Formats: sequence, C-alpha cells, structure tokens
Amino acid sequence: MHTDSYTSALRIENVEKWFGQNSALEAVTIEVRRGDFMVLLGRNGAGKSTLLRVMARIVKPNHGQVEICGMDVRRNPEAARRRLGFVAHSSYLYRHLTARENLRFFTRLYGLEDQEQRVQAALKWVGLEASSDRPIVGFSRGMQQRLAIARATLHDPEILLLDEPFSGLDLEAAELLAAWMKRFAASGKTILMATHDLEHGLEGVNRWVFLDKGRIVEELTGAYTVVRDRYKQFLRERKGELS
Amino acid sequence: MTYLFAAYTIIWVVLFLYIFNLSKRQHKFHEQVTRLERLIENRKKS
Amino acid sequence: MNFLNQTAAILWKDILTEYRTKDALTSMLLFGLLVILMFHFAFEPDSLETEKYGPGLLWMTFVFAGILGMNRAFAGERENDSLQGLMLAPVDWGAIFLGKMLANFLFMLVVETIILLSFTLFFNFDLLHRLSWMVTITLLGTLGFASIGTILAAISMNTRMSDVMLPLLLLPVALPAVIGAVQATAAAFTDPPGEALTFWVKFLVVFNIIFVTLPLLLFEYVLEE
Amino acid sequence: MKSQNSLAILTFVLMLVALYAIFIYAPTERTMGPIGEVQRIFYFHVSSNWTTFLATFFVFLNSILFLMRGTRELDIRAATAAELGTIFGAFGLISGTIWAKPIWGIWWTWDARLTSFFLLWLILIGYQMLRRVVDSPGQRARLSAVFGILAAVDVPIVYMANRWWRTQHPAPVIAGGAGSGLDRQMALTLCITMVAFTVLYFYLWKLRCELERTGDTVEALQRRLQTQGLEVR
Repeated sequence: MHTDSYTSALRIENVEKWFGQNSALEAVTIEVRRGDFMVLLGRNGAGKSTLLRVMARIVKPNHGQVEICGMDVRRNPEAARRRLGFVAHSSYLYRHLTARENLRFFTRLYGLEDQEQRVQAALKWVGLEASSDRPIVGFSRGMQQRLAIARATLHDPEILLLDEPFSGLDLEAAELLAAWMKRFAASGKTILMATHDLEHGLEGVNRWVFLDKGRIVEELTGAYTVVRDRYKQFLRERKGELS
Repeated sequence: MTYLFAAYTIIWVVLFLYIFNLSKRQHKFHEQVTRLERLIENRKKS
Repeated sequence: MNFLNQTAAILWKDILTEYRTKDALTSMLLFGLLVILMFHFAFEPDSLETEKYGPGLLWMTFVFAGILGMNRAFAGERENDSLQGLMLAPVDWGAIFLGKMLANFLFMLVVETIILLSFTLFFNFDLLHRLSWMVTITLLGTLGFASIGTILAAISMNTRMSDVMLPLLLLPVALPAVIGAVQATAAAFTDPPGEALTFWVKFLVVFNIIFVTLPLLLFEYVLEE
Repeated sequence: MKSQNSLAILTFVLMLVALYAIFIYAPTERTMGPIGEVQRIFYFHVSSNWTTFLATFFVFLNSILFLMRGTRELDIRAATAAELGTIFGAFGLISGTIWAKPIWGIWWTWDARLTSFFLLWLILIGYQMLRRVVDSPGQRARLSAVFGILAAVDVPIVYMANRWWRTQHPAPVIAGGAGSGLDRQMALTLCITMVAFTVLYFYLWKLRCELERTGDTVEALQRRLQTQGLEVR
C-alpha cells in the first residue's frame, strides 16, 4: 500500500473548459483535502461531470492547473489516475466477458500484483461469486453496477470520484454502494461525488458545493437537512434560466 | 483552340463565383454583427 | 515494460471477446467469400487471367473484408462507455491503440489465410510455389492497413455516419500499401520472381514504419475530449 | 482592411501580367503542329497543381500547430487551406483533362501523376467531409487535425508509389521544372503564373479565414443574447 504524505487530495486552480463556443467550466478553483467527503450539486449541464472528468484527466482543460495528491496531472497522468477510483452511470464493463474475466482484465490493465486474490476478494465482497463465470450480458443493472463498484476498488484508490452513481440502481446495489462509501470515507480517504439526487449515500458529507453554468456559486458545510432546503431554493431561483 | 478557351473560361468563371460568394457571405455576416451589437447595446441601456 | 503489459491486456480482452462472439471473423470471412464469388461472376477469369489479375483480386478482397472488420474495431468499446473505462486506467493511451490495432491485425490475418486458401481452391492459384514470400507480403500489407484503419476507425467512431466515413478516409490513405502489396504479390508469382519483389517489400516495410509510429503518436489526440 | 486591399490589387495585377505572358509573350509550341496553341493551358495546369500542394502543406502545418497549441485560429487556417486545396485541385484536374484531350486524344489517362493528383483531391474532399460530420466543434478541430497530418504525410508516398508503378507523363518537361526542356520565354511565363497563383492563394486564404472569424463572432453574439433570455432572429 502506498500511503504517502499529501494533505490536499485534489486541487484545481481556475480551470476553464470550452466545448467549441460554449463554456462548460469557468474559472473553477476547488481544494479537496484528504479525508473530505464533498458533494457537487447542480442542475444537469452545470458542469459537474465535466469537472470530475477534468480531474481524472480524460478531459483536457483549456486553462488551469489540476493536481492529484500533490502531483500535476499533466506531467504524470498515469500516476495520478492510479490513485483514482471512478464510478459513473455507465459501468465500463465488457458484455461478452464474464464477471471474473472483466475484473481480471482490469487487474492486468492496472498492472497490479496478486491479481487472482484481488479478483476473488472483489467478487466475494460484492456478492457476485455465484455468477462469476457467466457473461455479464445476462446481469441485471444492479448486478452490473455492483461489478462496476468492484472494478473501481481493485487498485485500492486513495480518492473516489463518483458521477451520478446511484442513478438506475436497485435498492440492494444502492445500499451496497452507500455502505462502501461510508467505509471508504471512514478510512480517512477522500470522496468527491456529483449528483442531483438527494436521497442516497449522503451520510458523512462534510462539504457541499453548488455549481451553475460552469461556475462554483456557493459552498456550505452545514447538516444534510439544512443543505437540502438551501439547494431547493437554489434551484427555484434558477427556474426558467438556461443551464 | 476551343479547348484552350474552354479551359480558361471554366477556371475564371469558377474563381469569380467563389470570390463573389465569399464577399457576399462576408457582407451578410458583417451586417448581422452590427445588428446584433446594436441589439445588445440598447438591451444594456434599457 | 508496463506498456507491453497494458497492450497485451487489451489484446487478450479483444481476442477473448472475439472468440466468444465471433462477430468480426464471421462477417469478414463471409464478406470476403462473397467478394470472391462476385469476382467470378463479374469477370469469369480463365487461368490466364487469374494469373494476371489474381493479386489484384486477392488484395481487393482483403481490403473490403478488412474495412468491415475495422468498422467494428471500437464497437466493443462503445457499449457501456468502455473506452472511457480504458482512458481512466493508468494506461498510456498509445497502448490502447497498439492493443486494438494488433487485435484487428490478427483478425484480418485469420480471415486472409482462409480467403487465400479459398483463392487457391476457386482460381487454382499456385500458392505453395512462393509461400514464404506470400506470407511476408500479406503480413506487411495487412499491418499497414490495420494501423491506419484502427486510428481512422477511432476518428470515424465520433462522426455521425461512421460506417460511410471509414472507407472514405481509409481507402485513399491506405492505397500505397495496397499498391505495394499487389505489385509484390504479382512479382512473387512470376516464374523467376520479378526483381520488383524485393523493391516493393522494402517499400512496404518503410510504409509500415511510418504508419505505425505516426498513429501511435496521434492517437491520444483522437481520444481526448 | 488596408492590407487586404493591397493584397487584392497585387493579385489582380499579377494575374493580368500572367495572362499577358501566357497569351502573347509565350511562343506557340511548334512541335505539336497546328494545335500548338492548346499548350498554353499548361501554365494554368501546373500553377493550380502547385497551389494545391501548397494548400495541402498548409493543412499539414496548421494541423500540427493546432495539436500543439489548440487555438481556433489554427483550426480555421487548416480548414480554409483544405477548402482552397479542393478548389485549386479542381482547376488542376479540369485543365489537365481538357489539355489531355487534344494531345493524347483521350480525356483521362491513368497516368501516375494525374492519378496521384486525383487521389490528393479525394483526400482533401475526405477531410472536408470529416469536418462536416463531426458535431462538437472542439472534436471536429482535433479529429480533422489528426486526419490532416496522416493524409499530408501520405501524399508524397502516394506519388512515389504511383510513379514507381508506371508513368507516361512527359516527365522531363514538367519534372525538370522551369529549366529543362522549356525554352526561356516559356519558363519565364510559367514562373510568373506560378507566382500569380501563389499570391492569389494567399489572398483567397486571408479572405476565407476572415469569413470564418466573422462567422464565429456572429455565433458568439447570438449566444450572448440567448443567455440574456432574448429572442434572436
């Protein structure tokens, strides 16, 4: 395990991103310290998922500085990504491969040691041992998402980036994800989640950020209930406007 | 001789059509720019 | 070392998926055999003509079957956004290209061997005569084609009409490889192998060097958003 | 706008000089007998081919610069260079075929240089097709830059492959450039026409880039109005 000393898990400084003429992110500066559990709230198209993808360096910002665990993402994207676990709406899995083959592929891709044990442990943990040797094309959405979570934990990431992970999940998978997030946060690691559903996985969140039109509008650190009312008001203020 | 004439006329005609098309579009865009700027201007004032 | 592991992982994944579904292989093979049938009906070549047009017909079949394969090159990656999954991994994006390219290259070789055998069957092509040359030429020609095809498949994947765009972009750019391969095959089949044979094989080698390294360098710009 | 007008005048003057040189100054080709006059197409044919290569080179150059710096200006230059490449390519093909009919008796010969040039033209059209079918502007610029580089590197190889395949083209007259096989006056005329075409190319290129930039400003203004919730005609 590489527990190195870094205080700021994720730091981005006035990041700009345009897709052609319209701007997705405008002068965004955030610092997520180690152990923080931050949630990005905002309407669709406010720039939440673009922000996450800029951090994971699958989207190159037009301007700005991105650092993960103190490392500049531009200079060594691979080392930075090794520390990130990314769970999104889509599962990134290969339909025609079995659950075990999918996990084995990712352990090999990530160049991890003792691959078999990791795959076995991950399958056991998400409860997919029984159907680990059938192509996942037959899996339900919940089972696929559980496998996607297993995939994201194979390489013991320091930071968890979640992009609307709960959308389309059945109850069982949602509970598993929430439980895992809780344990992940409890172990002193960092989580950054973009969501607009206020029901799931929000215990232990210590920082809330509101995003609109690619800009950070407000940051709160209050209790969940306080934040929820403020967020509803935040949405009402922007009813009719283009996102 | 007709071949010589044909070759040059085709090229010159196409060239002039292209230049004419370019300047027409440029003019149209230019007009739009001024109109939009005026629109924004009096929006700001009111 | 890591780069090779990553490429091997992607290659292994593609081979396994193909082994399980056999989509690409069957469609490419079927298409190739249909093209041969078409040649037969279109030209009704007697033995003299097959001698002369054989190499051309052969490589035309390879090219068309190859384009079909290339169109499906990133189909697996499009489901479940798996391409983004690869990009998220701590992987040099060149390895993604090399893995996919070698997979396409392999599938084309499998189909080409079967087509080559059926060519000898249908047009009694005297293959064994020059087998070693034939193998080198096919390897070189297909590698260059697969390399350009893979990066152009990745490019046309983001367009609205990807299955039309790929051949449109691929055929002109990959033409020198086809010319080289056809000329080399023709030279290989003249009785004392024509002195053009070594020349065209060298041409193919140079072509491959350029058109494997260049896409490797450019591939990250194709993936980047 | 001043520099644009002076370029326009320069182009116009050079074109006139070129036309004068082609039709009056250059001697008639004696060896082709009565149809010697038609040889005068040669000047336009070679000049438009040259300009097409120039355009392709600029597509290549701007594509590389774009991948390094990523500014919209470079993307505009690459795209407009390709468009001009297709137009001058068409001129080259038209004049080539019209010239081939009287002297070789056929409209089109699959000769190495003509075929390679035709292929270059198809590649440029492919480039523009690619730009039209990619929706997001950022991706369109990047993907066409990558294809621009691949295609431009491919062009000389296509020429070499075709040439070694076989060639009928009167290579010494053309390949030798102005010097070999051309008498002094013809060579001078060719130079003048080439320079005139090059200047014409730069003039059109400037005009076309200007058009793209104004188009962008219109779009930007419309977007600003939209975000202020106004109806935009």
